[in-house]
Amino acid sequence: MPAILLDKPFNPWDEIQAFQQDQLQSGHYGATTSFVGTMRDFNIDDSVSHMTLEHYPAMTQHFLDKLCLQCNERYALDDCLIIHRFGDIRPGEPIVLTAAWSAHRAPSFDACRFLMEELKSHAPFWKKEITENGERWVHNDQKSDEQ
Amino acid sequence: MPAILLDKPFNPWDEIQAFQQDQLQSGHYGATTSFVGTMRDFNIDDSVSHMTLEHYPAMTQHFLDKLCLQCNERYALDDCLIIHRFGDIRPGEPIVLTAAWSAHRAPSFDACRFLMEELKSHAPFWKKEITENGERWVHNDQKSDEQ
Amino acid sequence: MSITVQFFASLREQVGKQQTTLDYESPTNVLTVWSRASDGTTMPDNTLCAINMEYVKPDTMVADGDEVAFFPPVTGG
Amino acid sequence: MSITVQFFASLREQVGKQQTTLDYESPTNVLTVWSRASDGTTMPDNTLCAINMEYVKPDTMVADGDEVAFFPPVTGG
Repeated sequence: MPAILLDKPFNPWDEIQAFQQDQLQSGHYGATTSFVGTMRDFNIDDSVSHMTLEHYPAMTQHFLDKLCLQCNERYALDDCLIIHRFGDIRPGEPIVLTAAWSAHRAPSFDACRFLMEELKSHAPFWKKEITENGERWVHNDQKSDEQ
Repeated sequence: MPAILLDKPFNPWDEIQAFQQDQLQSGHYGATTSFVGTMRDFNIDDSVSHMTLEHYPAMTQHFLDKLCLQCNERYALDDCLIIHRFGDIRPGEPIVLTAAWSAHRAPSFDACRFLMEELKSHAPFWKKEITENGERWVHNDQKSDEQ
Repeated sequence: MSITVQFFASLREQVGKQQTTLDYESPTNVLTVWSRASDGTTMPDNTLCAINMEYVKPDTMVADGDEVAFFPPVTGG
Repeated sequence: MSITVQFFASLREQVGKQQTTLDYESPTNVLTVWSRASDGTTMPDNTLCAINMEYVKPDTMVADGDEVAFFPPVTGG
């Protein structure tokens, strides 16, 4: 049930498989839903060369740990996983992975989406995009650069 | 936008990555939702040793192809993917993968679930479980052996 | 006209055949095809019917060369 | 009592500092901490406040040793 903060690129598909092998019992879960948020190379009007994801390290970790716990309490899961980048991120790189394992499909779908919606609305991260026209903080009322 | 029927085990995470590299443009999509249905080793009361998934080959392929098209029309997607096993399947093996790529997260979540719900309710597949107490066809009103 | 009929899964086992071909001289519908192909077995309430890979209702008329299929509720995924 | 104050992202840039420590002799709340720590800057309407890693409202009282944080709406994920 871990939430992992990373300052380097990661392969979400390798992480899912490693987590399944280490933490889950084969034949026990029947449903795995995963979401990967990837940095896009365009947003609003400007082309984005890269971005910096600032966070509040202790609070971010605390928030995501608590979110995993809440998610496991709320849905009938075998387990769930969050991985989130911070620092410098380039287009095409994964920013976030949420995944949820359960016996039946509804809880895994619902839990995976719950993790993302809570994370998007409350986890203390802030994106600054570096574009051809300079730097800018991403605002909530804009379409985010990736989802 | 392919729907692939397979009579052998597959690794859904490798398939997602291969599809992304071959068919999608890095930096263009921001959201990837995937669902993997895996065979469980228990259902109802009996322990299930394996199962046979019967299908109606031409109709199944036709149905899944049409479903991918419908999904792309209905949601703002970069693309979507369905892979489904048939024949003999053992506990722990993936049965089905649905995945959807989009710029923003809502269409990819919605499309991935739409694919699974349509597939579960209409795609011509029939599961027969082999248990300690003999063979049995799985019925709709039972909890499926995996989701 | 010639109609190919297929049965799947538990219906195949109940009816005791996988495939048969029927000849008709006058128009007929899916339900009538069922009766003859299944040797008079009553069609279970939840039976699904398809003509040429598309779901249809039992009162749909069939045409020469059609492939008619009968199967129980699906359980894939 | 001693209060640590942190600012993040665009608020850090607006206020011009990342962290400061304040001393109080009488009870005070988060909004008052903001005013003193930000040198009188008006708090933007959408500012989020946290004490010791938990979200709080601006009228929440602070206690000795608290870490108070101010930041704009989050944009992770």
